[in-house]
Amino acid sequence: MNPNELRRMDLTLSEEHESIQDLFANFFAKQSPTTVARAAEPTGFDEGLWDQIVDLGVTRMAIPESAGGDGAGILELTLVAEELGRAIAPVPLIEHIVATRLLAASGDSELEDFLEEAANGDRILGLALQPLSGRQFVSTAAVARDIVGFDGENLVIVTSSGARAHVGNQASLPFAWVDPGEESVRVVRSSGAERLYSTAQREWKTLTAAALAGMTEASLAIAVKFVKTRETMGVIVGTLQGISFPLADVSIGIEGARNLARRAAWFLDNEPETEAGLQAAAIAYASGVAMRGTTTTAHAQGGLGFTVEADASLYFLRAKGWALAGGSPLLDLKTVGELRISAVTAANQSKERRESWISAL
Amino acid sequence: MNPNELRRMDLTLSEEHESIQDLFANFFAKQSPTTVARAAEPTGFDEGLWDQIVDLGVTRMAIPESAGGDGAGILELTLVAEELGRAIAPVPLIEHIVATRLLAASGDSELEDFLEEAANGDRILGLALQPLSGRQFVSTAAVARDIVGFDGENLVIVTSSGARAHVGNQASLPFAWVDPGEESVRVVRSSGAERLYSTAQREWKTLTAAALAGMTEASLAIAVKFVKTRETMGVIVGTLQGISFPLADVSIGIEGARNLARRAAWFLDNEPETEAGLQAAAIAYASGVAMRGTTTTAHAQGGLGFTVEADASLYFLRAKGWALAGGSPLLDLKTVGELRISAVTAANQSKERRESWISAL
Amino acid sequence: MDFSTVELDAPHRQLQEEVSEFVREQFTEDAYAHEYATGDGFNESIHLAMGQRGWIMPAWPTDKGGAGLDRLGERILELELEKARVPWVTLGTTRLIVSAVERYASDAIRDTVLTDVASGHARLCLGYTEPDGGSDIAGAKTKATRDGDEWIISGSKMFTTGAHNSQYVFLITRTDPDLPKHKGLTMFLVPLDTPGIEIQGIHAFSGERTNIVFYDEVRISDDYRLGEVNGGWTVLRGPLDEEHNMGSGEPDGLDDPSAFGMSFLRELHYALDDVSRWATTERVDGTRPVDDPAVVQAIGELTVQFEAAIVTPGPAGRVAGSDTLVAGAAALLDLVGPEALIPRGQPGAIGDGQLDFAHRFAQGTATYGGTVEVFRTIIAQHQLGLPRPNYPGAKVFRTTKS
Amino acid sequence: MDFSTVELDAPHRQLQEEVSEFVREQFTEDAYAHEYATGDGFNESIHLAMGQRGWIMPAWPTDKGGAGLDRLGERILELELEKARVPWVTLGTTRLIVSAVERYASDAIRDTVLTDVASGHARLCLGYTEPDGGSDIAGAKTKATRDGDEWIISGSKMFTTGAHNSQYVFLITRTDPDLPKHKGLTMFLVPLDTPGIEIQGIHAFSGERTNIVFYDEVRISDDYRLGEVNGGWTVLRGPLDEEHNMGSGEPDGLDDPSAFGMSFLRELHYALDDVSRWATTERVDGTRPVDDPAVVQAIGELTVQFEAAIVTPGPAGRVAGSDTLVAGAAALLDLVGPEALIPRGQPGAIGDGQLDFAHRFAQGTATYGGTVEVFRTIIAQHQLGLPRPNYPGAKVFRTTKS
Repeated sequence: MNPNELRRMDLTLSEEHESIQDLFANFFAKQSPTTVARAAEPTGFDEGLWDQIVDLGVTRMAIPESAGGDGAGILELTLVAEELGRAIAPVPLIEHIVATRLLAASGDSELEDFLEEAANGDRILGLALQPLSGRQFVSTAAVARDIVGFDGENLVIVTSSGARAHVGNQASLPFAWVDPGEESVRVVRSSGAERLYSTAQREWKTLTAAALAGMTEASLAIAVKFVKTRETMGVIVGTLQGISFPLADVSIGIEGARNLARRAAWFLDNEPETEAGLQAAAIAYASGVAMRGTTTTAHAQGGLGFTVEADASLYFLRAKGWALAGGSPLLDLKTVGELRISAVTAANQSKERRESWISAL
Repeated sequence: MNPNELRRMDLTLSEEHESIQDLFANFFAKQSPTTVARAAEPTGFDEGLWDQIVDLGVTRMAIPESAGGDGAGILELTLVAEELGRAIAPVPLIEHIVATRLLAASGDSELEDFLEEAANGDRILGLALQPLSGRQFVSTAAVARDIVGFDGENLVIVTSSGARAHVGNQASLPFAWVDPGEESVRVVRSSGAERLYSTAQREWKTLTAAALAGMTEASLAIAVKFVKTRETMGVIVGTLQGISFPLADVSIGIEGARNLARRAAWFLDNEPETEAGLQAAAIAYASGVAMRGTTTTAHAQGGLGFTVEADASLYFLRAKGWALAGGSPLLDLKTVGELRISAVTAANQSKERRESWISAL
Repeated sequence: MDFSTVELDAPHRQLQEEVSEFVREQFTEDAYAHEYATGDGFNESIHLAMGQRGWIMPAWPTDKGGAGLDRLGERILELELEKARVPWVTLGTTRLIVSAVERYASDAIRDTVLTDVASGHARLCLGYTEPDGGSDIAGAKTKATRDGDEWIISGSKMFTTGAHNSQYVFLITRTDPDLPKHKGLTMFLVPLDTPGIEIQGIHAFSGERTNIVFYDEVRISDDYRLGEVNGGWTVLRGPLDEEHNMGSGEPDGLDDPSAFGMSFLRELHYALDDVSRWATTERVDGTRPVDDPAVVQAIGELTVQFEAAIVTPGPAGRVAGSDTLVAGAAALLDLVGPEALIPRGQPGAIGDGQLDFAHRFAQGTATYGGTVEVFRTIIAQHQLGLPRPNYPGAKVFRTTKS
Repeated sequence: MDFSTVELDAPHRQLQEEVSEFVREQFTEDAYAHEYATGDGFNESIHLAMGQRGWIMPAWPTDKGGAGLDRLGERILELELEKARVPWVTLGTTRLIVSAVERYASDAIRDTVLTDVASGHARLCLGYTEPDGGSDIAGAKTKATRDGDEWIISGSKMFTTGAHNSQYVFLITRTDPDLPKHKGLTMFLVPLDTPGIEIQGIHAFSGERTNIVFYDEVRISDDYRLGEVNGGWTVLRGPLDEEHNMGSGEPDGLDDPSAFGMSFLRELHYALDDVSRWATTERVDGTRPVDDPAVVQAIGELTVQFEAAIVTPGPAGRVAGSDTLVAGAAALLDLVGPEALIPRGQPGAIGDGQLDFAHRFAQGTATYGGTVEVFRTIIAQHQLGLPRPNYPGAKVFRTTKS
């Protein structure tokens, strides 16, 4: 963002946003306490929770009205994703939503029934988060039989004949290997497949960034509660700057991560061609915050935070996996860097700068 | 380093080392208090100090015995460099020493008189720290008329007809632009020029890393002294973990930086082909420590540390410049990375690993 | 949630043009050279010209010396000035104190001061920190003693930025050393031309100038007292909270999420612009930095940090702004190498020396308006609800060291 | 200063071969699988086999159950075991306590315990931390009450790693709650088969197992007391200082600069090996990660951190070891992407799951043997000479919360 541009920077939520937030905060708090995430290990899927989410209408909420959905924007969905992250809810909701939107956007009329099953939640869709040029390690593929992806030319749906073997992973995500060479591949008819897929990737990054912000905040809350009462040397641990400052830093990071994800969402909804690197920036930043945040908050509990019994461990173990599911965040940094450099070289800002180079003293 | 190799890891100094250390610690403490560094701004050269250093024999100490010197090793010189760094002494000693050794190693018999003048300290030599493929910004060139470098094929001495214009810089180093296309260039006769130049670069990195460690330690001492007595809210500032922990981290970094530089020096002296990335590692690490260290210690004094009057500012301003004089430390990281990767692929360690992959629980 | 471009109606477009024209005319090369040389954060001629247009207190009605601007108008004015980097420090301290003057000044001085502020003839500066006091403002030892209708003030204050260009200092003094620490304080608006005041310049390595101000038996009328005797903490809290919270009240998206943070991050923005240009420039050997994916990645990483920091609000944004600039400027110097050390005006400077400047400037941002440690404490206690440490001197005032 | 390869004479070469052969024979696939499954840090059969060879206390003379090894011999033994990652945790705690037993145990038990330690039949574990006690070891509340020639112990201890494979626990107890905190403590070497002791496993997410141990009116003879009554802090200081300083006394370069640090960093070394191999492996699209300079630079950066951390001595090295591993493992996962999440034995695991393991294991290193905060405090106070904070509970023992 150019800080000299006259744009609004309004980070407040509307009443409608707040009611979405409340609804899902309550829903996940009630239906997906950490015991649910624990019980869903190691596959990372709770079918009962999935059904409830479907009943709530979330899988339909995100589909454009033209395709029979409620036409919610990505910004509304970030609010859902934050709460899902806070509850580390074991459902592949983000991928399912993004994959459904992607297929809906393709306009392939032969997919109508398929899409209806996805909107119903009867058919869980997964998402290949990198172009499918061969075997790929896909975060949803042990639960979703149908993996939506991009083969370099077309959108495709890769479907396994049976359930794919779950590959254990520290994040307890439903990872499995997907191999288009050995599974059934359906080509989706659409124009601009590459652009559509790129939008889907950006939607996934944005929503996952929001989920990571929510996850980190829940993790921080555990630590704060702990250090408020725990004593050492006759003082409350939370009064020691060696503890309180790192927790403050986590809090600072969460605020930035959450707002950056929301900002990235707003641009997707309103000006998708503007600031096109924001979604990559959002997940790269949220990824770092989640790692530092869950590490710091687990450590704030000393040895306890390192035990399987402690809920802090659930957050720590998921932070890396959720962030990496789409690939190395270093690729996102490169995307952001390329866009930053080309923005400068494209706009000849030399005139503005000549006038404005004045010390900020 | 492979931690499973049976090598000694003896970090203690011999008595001879300790007397070198004492000698130079005393010398610089007496002859180069911070007032000398201040007075030498902005050029960064104090001729009187230079003459005293020459009288002490340092410019001859580092020359091989075969070339009429005392044949000190790089390890001994790191001890000198640490003390020079501690005093932020305004003399281009490291570059002069390395350049002299480089010319001595060339074996060019026509340089005999030239080398004697360098050993005498009458002729100050500078060093082009990157291959001279064109104009270069050289940290010593405003003081040293003769810049020793490597033009891609041969060692060269680039000499300006008059004094070069000093280019102001935050580090108050005697930087100037050197242009072999516009200055007189003498080709040094030697075989293996590229290897000799590479050794010179590694020597410079090692000694500069040591100087940065010394500089950071002096900076830390200022902060420690300050926070030991300063009060806030009725407590000594240095008892607050928000202050004491960052200072402890600086101290940790200094210990590593110093020992890594010494270790890099030992390998240059004894097994120059082994662990060939250590010198690049040493300066890259010391560079980071010096930056974080001088930043942290300046900030430990609050607003005072940000003022020109505070000695902390002298250290902060020099830290970046000393580290960058040889080029971006990111290039050093790449060098280290390449060597690390090729070490693994060269040695087929698969057998060892098959036997040894056992949880460290 | 709204990040859209603000569409301007005709009057606002006209204002924008007017301010832009004003900056071009007023902020001359000479004015720039003066600012670079002095580090004053102030230019009297520009300040007075702004006063003539009502732009010192732009939201005030014209009959009070303002320009009657609405919030959008204020934003336009602010952005045009900031964009050009018109010196703002003394303008900033002046505005910060105005509401305390409105609320607490005596009838004898209030109207004069406010009128002079609006016209630009009166500038105000902050007299908080003491030479050995650090962040503990409430530990002030500068003494004010009542003498009939007058007060006698003795002591000294550090970091009174802009004092040499100001007419008044918003001064915190100790009027009762026997009361608990926060209760024995009284605020004054002290005219800086009063005998017994000596201002000495202090220079930061960023080039900025601040001051130490000595008060030697300075005698002022009780008219200059702000608020109650021993009620100074209440008076000071307003400006202090404003400085510490730095949030806007209005949900119209016209304020920066963290004003302080954004003012720091603007320097990183410019530095990233310059490094991006550097990256696409050929070196002597014909290569370009941008051909190295590691360079692109590094620029991307700093851009990510920047984008997150600018949407980090309030106190968090103040810390994020400083941390991001400090780390970012150092990283950019590492990326570019030795040419990044060259300051403005020297041969070979990159981006007119912006990298060199940003790196030096960055260090002060960790202290301005309260250190990052003060703000981390605020976040820990007020946002996370962690308990307050029980420091012996938090409540009690002691003049002797233990 | 000496970093040279150690040249071995014939007896040492023979020892090296002997240990290497021992490891190959003893540390079977089954033994490995057992360790991976349990996280015990102990293998009884290997431990007893080591005892038979005198390798539990290798420097002890053979008539005391040792192997009479010199320092080089000890180093050879240690390196061969570490290289193969033979479980070492319970061996480590046992050795740590031995000198306190030698010095402070009663005649009645000393020789038996030491003989059994050397043969491998007695293993010792540390009973320091309490469930709500954290790093404040001297704040122990587990109570020992004298009853004639016996003591009755009640309380509980957290993180008594290896208790389920040990015969004795080196237990810190409170014997006088009215004395100042450090003065009311007494140490015991409590046989773990005494009635009233209950050991419950606690599992770390690295896969490691530790224990909580409950003491319910555990009755032991006074023979098991170590040192004076209420003189426990002196007894404990030896092992604790050894754990905290972690330096060697001898200047022969045969000790790691920081033993703890090196044991952490070995995991980073293996992870860097694996990532280096990964970097030179072709992907499905035919590219190799190493073709991207940013990947090379990232590996270089972590190597630099590793090389510095392994030469950082003592307490500093313990902090550097943990910090470097924690940050390094996370960075390696980011570099590699999702495949790095796959653990040992699962299809597609990189380096047999070393990346996944290093990342999980790393988190515990910030706590082992005292948190990094404890060690930063030691560095601040003992190396930098900063004053000790005046915490209310530093000297006084209080059983009630304020």
